[in-house]
Amino acid sequence: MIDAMSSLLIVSGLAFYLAGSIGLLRLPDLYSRLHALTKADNLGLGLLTAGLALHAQDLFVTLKLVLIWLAVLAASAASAHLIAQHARRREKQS
Amino acid sequence: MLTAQWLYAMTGCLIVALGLRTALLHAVLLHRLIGVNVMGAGVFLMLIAVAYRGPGVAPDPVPHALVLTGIVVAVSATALVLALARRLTGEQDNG
Amino acid sequence: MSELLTVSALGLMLSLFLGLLRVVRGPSTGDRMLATQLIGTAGVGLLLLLSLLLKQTALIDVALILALLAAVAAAAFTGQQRETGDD
Amino acid sequence: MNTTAVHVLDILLIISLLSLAAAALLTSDARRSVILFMAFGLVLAVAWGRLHAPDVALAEAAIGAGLSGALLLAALREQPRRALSGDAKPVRERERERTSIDVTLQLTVTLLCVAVAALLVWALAEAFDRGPQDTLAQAVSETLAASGVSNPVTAILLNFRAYDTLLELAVLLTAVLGILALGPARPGYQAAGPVFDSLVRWLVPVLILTAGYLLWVGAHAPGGAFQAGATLAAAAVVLRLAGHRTAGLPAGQTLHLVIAAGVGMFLLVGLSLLVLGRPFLGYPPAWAGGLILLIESAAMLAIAATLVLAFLGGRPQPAAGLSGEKRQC
Amino acid sequence: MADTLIWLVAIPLAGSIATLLLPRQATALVYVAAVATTAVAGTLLYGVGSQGPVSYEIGGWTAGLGIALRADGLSALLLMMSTLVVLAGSVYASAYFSKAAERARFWPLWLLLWTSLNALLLSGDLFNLYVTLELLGLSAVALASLGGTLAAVQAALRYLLVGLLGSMMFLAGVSLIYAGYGTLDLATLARAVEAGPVAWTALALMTAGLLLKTALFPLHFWLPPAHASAPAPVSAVLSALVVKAAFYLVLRLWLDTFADLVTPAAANLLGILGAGAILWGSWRALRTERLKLLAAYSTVAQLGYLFLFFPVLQALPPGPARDAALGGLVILALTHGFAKAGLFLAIGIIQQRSGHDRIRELDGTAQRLPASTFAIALAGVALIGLPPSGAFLGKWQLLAGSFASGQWLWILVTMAGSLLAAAYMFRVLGHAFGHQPYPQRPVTVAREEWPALILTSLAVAGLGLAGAPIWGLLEGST
Repeated sequence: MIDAMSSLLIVSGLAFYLAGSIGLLRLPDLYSRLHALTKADNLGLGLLTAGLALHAQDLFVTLKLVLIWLAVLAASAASAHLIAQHARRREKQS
Repeated sequence: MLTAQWLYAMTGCLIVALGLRTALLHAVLLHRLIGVNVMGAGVFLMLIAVAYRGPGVAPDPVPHALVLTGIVVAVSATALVLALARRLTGEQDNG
Repeated sequence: MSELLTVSALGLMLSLFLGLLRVVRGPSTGDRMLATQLIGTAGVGLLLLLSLLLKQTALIDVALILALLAAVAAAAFTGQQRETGDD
Repeated sequence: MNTTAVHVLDILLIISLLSLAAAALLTSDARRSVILFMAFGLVLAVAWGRLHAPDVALAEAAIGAGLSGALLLAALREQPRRALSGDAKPVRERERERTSIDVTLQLTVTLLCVAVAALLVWALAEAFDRGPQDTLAQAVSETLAASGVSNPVTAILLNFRAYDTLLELAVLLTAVLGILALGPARPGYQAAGPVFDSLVRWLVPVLILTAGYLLWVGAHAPGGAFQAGATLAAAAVVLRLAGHRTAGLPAGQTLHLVIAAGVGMFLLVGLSLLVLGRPFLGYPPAWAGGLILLIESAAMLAIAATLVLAFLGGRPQPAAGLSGEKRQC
Repeated sequence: MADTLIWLVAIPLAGSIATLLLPRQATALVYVAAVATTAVAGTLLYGVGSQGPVSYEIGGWTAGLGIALRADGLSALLLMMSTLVVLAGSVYASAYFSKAAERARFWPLWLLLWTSLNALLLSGDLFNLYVTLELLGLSAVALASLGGTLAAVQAALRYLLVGLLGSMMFLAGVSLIYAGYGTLDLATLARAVEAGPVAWTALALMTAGLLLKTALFPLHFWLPPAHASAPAPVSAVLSALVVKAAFYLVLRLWLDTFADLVTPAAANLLGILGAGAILWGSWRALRTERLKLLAAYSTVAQLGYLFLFFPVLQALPPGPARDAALGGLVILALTHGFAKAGLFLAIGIIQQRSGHDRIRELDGTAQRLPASTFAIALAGVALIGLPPSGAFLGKWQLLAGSFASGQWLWILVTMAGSLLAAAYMFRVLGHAFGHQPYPQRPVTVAREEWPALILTSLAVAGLGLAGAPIWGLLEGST
């Protein structure tokens, strides 16, 4: 049961990852890429860590997995914000 | 002989050559610095591949320790290069 | 289960690989940074899968450091962007 | 784990490594090169993990993929784009005049590099034919019990080959003294916006906690002073990026005490043992674990301070400065 | 006795930290460290002379698992030379750097450089040698950039990048050795090594890296600007000791560890590069307008002589003739160390007093700074190789060895090099002794002039007389 749950989570995480990277390649401009990517890889890693957490032997490992997810979430939120802000400033200038 | 060991070691050789070429040929300081760093990464890859003993077998820890020392030495040298370069551009701006 | 993990690792590797194309292609620095972030996230996922596959629990720590330092690198990049105002 | 799948994974990793290295080295734009080099470091960390080298992977994740990139980016921030990427037009015209010489030179150097690669492959082929050279690895695992720690890499770095690590800390000290002698730090960053601040508020404590964890875990699992020091340095780098001028570093002689702490503690322990009639750095087995942790704690602080100073690019300026926060455009 | 080895590394390193933490007492601390190290180096030299080679296993771990320090006649002699040069340089520097802030930056790095020199000469482990090479390179660059001028920083930067490239190549060689033989200990390796791709490639890579660091022609391009733009005491140590440390390693690897692999063709290649260095370096020294550049080009040339010994040693069968040639090589290296250090120190005084080092405008220096001019003249005697200098003995052995092995080319090159050296040194002295009235005092700035005088006198008189004991010490090493 746990195995099935975990497999489902991992596979759906993978799907988001792939969707994100294909979006990054195919979408026309920085903005749309930004939006596609931040959603996709955050969700992808979130599902993946959730899937792996089901296998974790102890609480400490689970904690680390959660921390990893949070770190990636925060990094991408902050950088996406700043990249977008920066790009907007450039657009205004030109 | 293990296929993985062989593959990664050969990659290390190629990366050494790539880094060496840039370090020797490129006119721009920053690129030469990155070239030396990439060359170092190639050497490290060779060492770690040599240490690999296959799945389920503990690798040789000695090259791991050597590479750790190498990484720290490389980052110190990189830092000094960048500080000198910064001083250089500062001087040129003033003079 | 192991097969599934292996296939997932391959899928993540593929995702990393696609990010690679964007890093090399650009065109703007923002694009490259975004793609580097994808490579980082995929690398984190890959390390987590490898830690199960190779039975190396320490790789979870590696993934943690990679995730934290990716945040620092993103901060360094945007901090620099803030200052110079070009790309 | 299915072998074919692993080979596919290996080959994809290798192609990524090679193409990132080539792309980072062949581009003429400095900033592009730095970002590609950071991506190269990221993939390399995964490769170390794949090759069962978690200690190295930790260091690469912290230093190679993180701090080296931050260092290079900080250097780029300050230098005008032209100076670093070197594609101003007059230079290009001058280069056209010597194209024929350049082509010969490029060809010679390229051939030389191909020769180096071929020699390396040839030599490694012989080395692998001889089979794995395990005498030293065996000696390490047989003596591990007497080393005071159970992680073999830490045992080598801080006990069997501790002298290497002592000199390596001296290398770090030399680099930081060289940097300090060159002048004051770069001007600080502007205070950041709210999004960045919320990032800082939780990232810094998490990084500090993680550094402590890595230091402690190094005795029996991958980790140790270098990885911990780099993580601690990352915390200070984030502080600096958020506008803190000194990035948490002390001033004056206290700063000197911190950067010399690693070598100093190492030497103190080594010489005390020598005076007590033991070999230099020959820890008594019962004390080895404690002494190693003591040295590693000092080393962690020194490494962190050194990396932060490298990021600052010089001695941090006291806050009362007049023009420190001036924007550089 | 074996403890001396670790003290030789520990004292300067501890001194460096002490000067960093106590900048006010720094000069006194440096004197204490320098005198203590000299005493220990003397003890080691005496011990090696009376009891033969010594070794010390750090941490008590057997060499291989751990790292061993080793000293034989060759390393003990070079160590003594470098100790005396650094001691003289320390006395000189305490007066040369007049501002306290300058000294506070200088002393810790100076002692770190000394640490790395001693550690390199004593190390018995390949990877440890890589770390000492990096320590040597970084501390040398940091010191060379202390001049602070644009030229100094630019030269230091190039020096650093070349040095890094050299160490990376060395490290690649070390990695191959570990892959093939599973050891890093030099003594173990010397027993295990056999001809084949691993050993050949490793030796080629390590040698290439070291030749870059020792600035053998045509890889010398970085040396003249770096040595000429550094502060005088730093130039002295860079030219006298730092390049020689890399040369020492080449010598160790070729004559000791990998002795069985070296073919006549390889040795001849080094000889030809050495000959190129002698002719090119001497010619550039003759043509240059600045005294410091002259001294730096002369270093390129003098290193060439040391490499001429490789084909000679390779051709001579083991026996008294080969031992004599090896002794000649060591004496030449020591003489050059003392003479070149003294020369740079003397030039530094002239540069400080007259504000420039243009050779054409040196007229009257002999009257104003007679002691420094005398030191330059003594250095000239040693660089040309006139009797009774040690260089005379060294070159004599080089000629005798070339004669015995029928390698006439080296004889011609040595003669031509000596003539060129005479020409460039007399050009300087001709200007320095140009007409100006009345000397006032023979020695004008004692703390700066005595070190230069003593070093050059050692090169001319001391080593000329110390020939026999040196040969005695070298017996049994390499």
